[in-house]
Amino acid sequence: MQIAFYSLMPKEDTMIRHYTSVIIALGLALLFSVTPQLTNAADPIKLGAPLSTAFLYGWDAERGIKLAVEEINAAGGVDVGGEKRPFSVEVIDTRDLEPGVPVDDAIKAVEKLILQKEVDFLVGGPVRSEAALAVLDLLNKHKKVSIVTTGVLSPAYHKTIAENYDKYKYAFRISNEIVNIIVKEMMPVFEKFRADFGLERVHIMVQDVAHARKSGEVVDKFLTKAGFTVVSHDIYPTGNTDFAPGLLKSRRENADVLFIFMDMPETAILLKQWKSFKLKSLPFGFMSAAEQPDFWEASKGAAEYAVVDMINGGNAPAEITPWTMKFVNAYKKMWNKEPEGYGTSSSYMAVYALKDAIERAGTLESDKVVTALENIDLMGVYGRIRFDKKSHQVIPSTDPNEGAITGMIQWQDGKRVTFWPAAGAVGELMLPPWAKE
Amino acid sequence: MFYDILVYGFIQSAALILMAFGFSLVYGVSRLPNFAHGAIYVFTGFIAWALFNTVGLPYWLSVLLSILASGGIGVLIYYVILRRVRGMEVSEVIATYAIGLVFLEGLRYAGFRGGTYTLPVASDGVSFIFDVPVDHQRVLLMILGFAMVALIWLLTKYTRMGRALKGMAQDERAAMMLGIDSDATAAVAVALGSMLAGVAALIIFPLGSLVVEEGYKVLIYAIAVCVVGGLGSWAGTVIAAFVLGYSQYMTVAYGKPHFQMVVMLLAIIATLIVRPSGFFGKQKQLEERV
Amino acid sequence: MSTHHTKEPILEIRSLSKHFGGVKAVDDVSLTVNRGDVVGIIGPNGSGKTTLINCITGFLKPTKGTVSFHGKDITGKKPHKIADMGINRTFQIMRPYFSMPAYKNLVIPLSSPRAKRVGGWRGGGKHGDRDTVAVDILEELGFERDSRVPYKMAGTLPTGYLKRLELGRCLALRPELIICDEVFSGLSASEISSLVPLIEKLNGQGITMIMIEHRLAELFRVANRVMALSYGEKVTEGEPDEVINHPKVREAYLGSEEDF
Amino acid sequence: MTTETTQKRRERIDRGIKVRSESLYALNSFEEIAYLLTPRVLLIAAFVLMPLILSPWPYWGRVGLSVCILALLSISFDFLANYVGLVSLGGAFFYGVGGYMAAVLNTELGLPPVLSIPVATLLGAGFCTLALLPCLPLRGIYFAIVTLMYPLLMTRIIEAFDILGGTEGFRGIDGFSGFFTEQYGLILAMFIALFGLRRFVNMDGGLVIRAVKDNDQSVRASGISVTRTKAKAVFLASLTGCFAGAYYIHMYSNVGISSFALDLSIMPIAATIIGGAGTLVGPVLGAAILVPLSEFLRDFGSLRIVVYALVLTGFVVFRSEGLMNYMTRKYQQVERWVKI
Repeated sequence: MQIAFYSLMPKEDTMIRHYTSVIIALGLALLFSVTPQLTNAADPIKLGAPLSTAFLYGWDAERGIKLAVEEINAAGGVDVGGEKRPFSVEVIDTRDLEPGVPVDDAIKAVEKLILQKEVDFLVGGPVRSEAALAVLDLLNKHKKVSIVTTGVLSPAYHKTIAENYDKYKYAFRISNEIVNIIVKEMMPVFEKFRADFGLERVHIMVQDVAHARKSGEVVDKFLTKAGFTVVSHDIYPTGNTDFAPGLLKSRRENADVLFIFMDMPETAILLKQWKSFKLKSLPFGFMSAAEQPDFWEASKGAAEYAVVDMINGGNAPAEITPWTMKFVNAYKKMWNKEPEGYGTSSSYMAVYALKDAIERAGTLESDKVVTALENIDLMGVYGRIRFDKKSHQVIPSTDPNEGAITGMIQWQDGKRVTFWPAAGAVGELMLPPWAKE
Repeated sequence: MFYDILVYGFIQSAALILMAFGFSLVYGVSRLPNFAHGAIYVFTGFIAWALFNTVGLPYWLSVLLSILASGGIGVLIYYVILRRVRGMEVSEVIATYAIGLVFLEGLRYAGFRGGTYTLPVASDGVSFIFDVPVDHQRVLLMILGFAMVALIWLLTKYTRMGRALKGMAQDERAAMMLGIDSDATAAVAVALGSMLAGVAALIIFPLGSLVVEEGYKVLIYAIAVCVVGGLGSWAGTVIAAFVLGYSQYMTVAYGKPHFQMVVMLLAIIATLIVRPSGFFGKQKQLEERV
Repeated sequence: MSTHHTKEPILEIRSLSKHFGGVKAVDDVSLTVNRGDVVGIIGPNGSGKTTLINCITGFLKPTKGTVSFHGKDITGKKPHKIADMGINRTFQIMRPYFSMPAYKNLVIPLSSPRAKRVGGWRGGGKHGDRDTVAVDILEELGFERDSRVPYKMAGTLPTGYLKRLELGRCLALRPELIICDEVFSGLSASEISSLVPLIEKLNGQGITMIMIEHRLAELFRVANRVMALSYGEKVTEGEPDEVINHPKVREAYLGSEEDF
Repeated sequence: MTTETTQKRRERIDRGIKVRSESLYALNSFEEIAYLLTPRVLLIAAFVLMPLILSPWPYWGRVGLSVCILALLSISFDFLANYVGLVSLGGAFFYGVGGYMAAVLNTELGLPPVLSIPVATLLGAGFCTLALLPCLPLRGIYFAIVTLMYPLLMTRIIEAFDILGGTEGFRGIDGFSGFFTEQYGLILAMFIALFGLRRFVNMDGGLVIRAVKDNDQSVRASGISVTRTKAKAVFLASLTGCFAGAYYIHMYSNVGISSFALDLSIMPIAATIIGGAGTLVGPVLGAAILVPLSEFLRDFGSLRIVVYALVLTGFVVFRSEGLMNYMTRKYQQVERWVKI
């Protein structure tokens, strides 16, 4: 079998082994790529945003951050020990939401932000829990403060920070995490389903990634304890596009609630197939695709009556605090659509939290900013923003004056209606008509 | 439960036939492994979407044009890439795989991301076979799957070009001596293979949404079916599609859905180790083993 | 032609057959080869000579029948195992290693387990040794030690030299039995005339040989027994002049009288 | 009264140097020694000085390390494809197995990097050779397809069975003590692999392996088992590949299913083809060009893959011999003035 690419076999006596000068090649690559670092007068505070920009949780966080930065710079910037300095944003594509979970790319992207772009703080990502956990070591190595706002739901994140505090103290998370979401937010909604409409047979469908698999187990445990019947528990690989078998099983077991926990865009396919099979169950859970305002038209109305947990409030119109609607309208004005995924409001708040902490710390020095962030108490878009001193996890609550609250919405004729928690709710949960027969 | 498996296993097999038939045809006729098969599959889907949404052509016209486009891409791939490296087996694989990568990652970079790109369904109705709900799109899939096999079978049986394709498959040099221009025939084969990939895309994509990752998956499924069935033997491909289609559906129905891909990959590796030229294909003893 | 007193059979082939589907390439052939013999195998093209050899040396698995060496059954063993026992062959289409010079071509067989075990030619030993041993073998094959030939790339050597190189590959393994597959074919008269004494010398050193040949004149100068094959069947076996006058053999080669 | 003029003519330097066997050179002037050694010295100097030159730009220092990692993978591919005749499209399999093995050794058994890397390399190479053993008899395209599937299968198995940390993989793997130990350990290993393999392919063991590529029937007729020879060759290639994987995870103290990613199978092929197939040094050159290029494009997400896939297609389709072979030819035509 002749080897194809014209391999010149080394002939012994005719050709003496030679290597060319690698210096030329290496030198070229270096000169070509070294970007000079210009420093201007009030040099900006650089924010690095490692986001999976190809996906909802990437581009919506990017828009949230940019909206906040623009507002802050317009209002004069950040007062760092007397000197007013603007924010600047460096976004890089980490690709970590793609199937195959390229954690490696995410780490290299964050490293590029820190070493080459020389950012001062990290906001937003990386988005996939596995990548965020992997980057913790990098944050420790380069002493960079990072506030994770989107994607990372796995409880392992704040547990790891709590367990080895001095190693990973530079990492914060301003978005909610699973254990709290399920226990404090989803279970009450399940109870509401059972109380109001008598729904209690649940079919669990989760994505094959750390946080989704974990939440599937936690929900399964709590539901069975609370007397619900878990009809089936399926795990789908990232990028799976055919849910027919699962839905058929659901139809056979006549499940009442289709509990979904997926952050991949294919959730749109799941809902489309659910609609085309005319199943009697009510889709409820964490479905990234169903969070976007234009999902209704993209799925030709397949989302009707789907109940979606937006993790952080303010991503759909609600009146949690006076700032909520101000944020929703500002977002609409800048990006001419309502806030999209659940990372929008949290990214927006993260920038403000950072501004608040820098101003109180009076310096950009990481350790001081960490302590400032630990003592933050800021009335934000989705309630009162405070961090747990040990685990750096935002303190959640169902009362906006106590902590950060979520926003449960239901798709009602093309609109995302926040119906839970009571504080800030703008509508009531409706039962799909076919469920009554 | 049994009818579920019967019907949906059948649909899964038909889908596999649609995906793999183009690949098998190209390899069967011209001994060219077209590893850009998955990329053409996805690319055709996106062309149809673009024609229908951005250009605003009626859906049937954009479907037609995109299939022609996929044929054009096939011819382009043959003349620009495959003709230069023909005969060097491994270069063919690497070259076509790399150009496939360019298509797929280029689409992703161009912004075709997220799950909101969908192709309209032929009709929204649901019909019941053995009281198992099957939406019309899937019924169409089954019909077209076998229509494609029959069409290709007829084409090779009764048309001049078809016989030329078959002749090339048996013995290229003999065919060339009989005046069949091997380049033109191979180009036609690759074009036909690509069009089959396009047709498959336009039938299967409406079931879900246009996602770039589908390209990688379709390539692996096509390789699995062709390898198990015997590279280049069409009958083998159809039989293997059923074997793999049902086993795939079984793993999903009974076991965990994410074992699907493990089954396909194991099928490829096991077949290649035990019988490299496949279970149903013509035995090519010396060619496959040392 | 060396005569041998003690008839010690070393290779016995019992009703060996090889069928490819319907085609009977070799059909029920039996043959006994004694130590020191030079057995010629003749027959028109497609009479199953090479297939028979491939079955003996393990490159093909016989459909029926047995091959035993020194009484031990070696039917269907892997080719490298049979070669390791001392049955070595040359190929009809020569198979040198084109990317290496001639003397390095012989380093390969010298690195084989048999060469290391038998070691008579200082086969084992370090890197350096094998090169000098390789040049020794080339010298024995008739290439002077300091001529350019051992250092030329195998790809540039003429056919006659490559044939000798094939023999060299067998010699490097200190064989008991060499099977030559049309060693004389494709050579000029002078090349053949220089090859015959070499074969006689090798036979003189006690190496048994089986030679498939079409050039009967040269074959009969070295062979002491001949077997004729036609369409896969054994026609006859015996002294060279007996076989050549056998009617069936003449018919196989020249076609029968009725055809004229 | 003819003035005695010294005629001069141009003569190729290497004309005088070549001698019959490749390990002896007739060197009769410093100029000829310099001619022979400059390429080698330049290569070594370039890589030895690299960490020092790049220390002011830490990011490019890390990229320099990635160049060495990819160089190791490319050497492994080039050796397998062009010296053994086994074209493996699944280079990431060696890399991933080495990586996971080192991660397990480091986190579960607590072996320090200086121990976990060599042990992981050996165990990983053994595992890879055993795994590929059934595929060794396959030829050309069959071997290519089967090896393409191995890394994908490993990813799916880890993901589906949730073993080895599932999609999370291992975290908190200890890094290297000093900055320079990290850099020079890798550079040293790369040189060992490069010069070791170059030396090996001309030794008897290497010749047998190359003979298998030239004509495996003839090797078989010489009493040598082809499968065992190929297994030895695969073991050698996977040693290099596993080392790269084991070393890398200590650099980033993390391993996940992304160490079986497609990138790690395709980039070594691209580096080999661009650098010059069949020369073992070519791939190192190819890596030195490809890695900075792809890191430079990292901000643009998947454009990075598009670019190097395009470059790979171009080089394969136009059947270019690769930089190394081209430069070697040019270097041999260097001439000098010689008095007659």
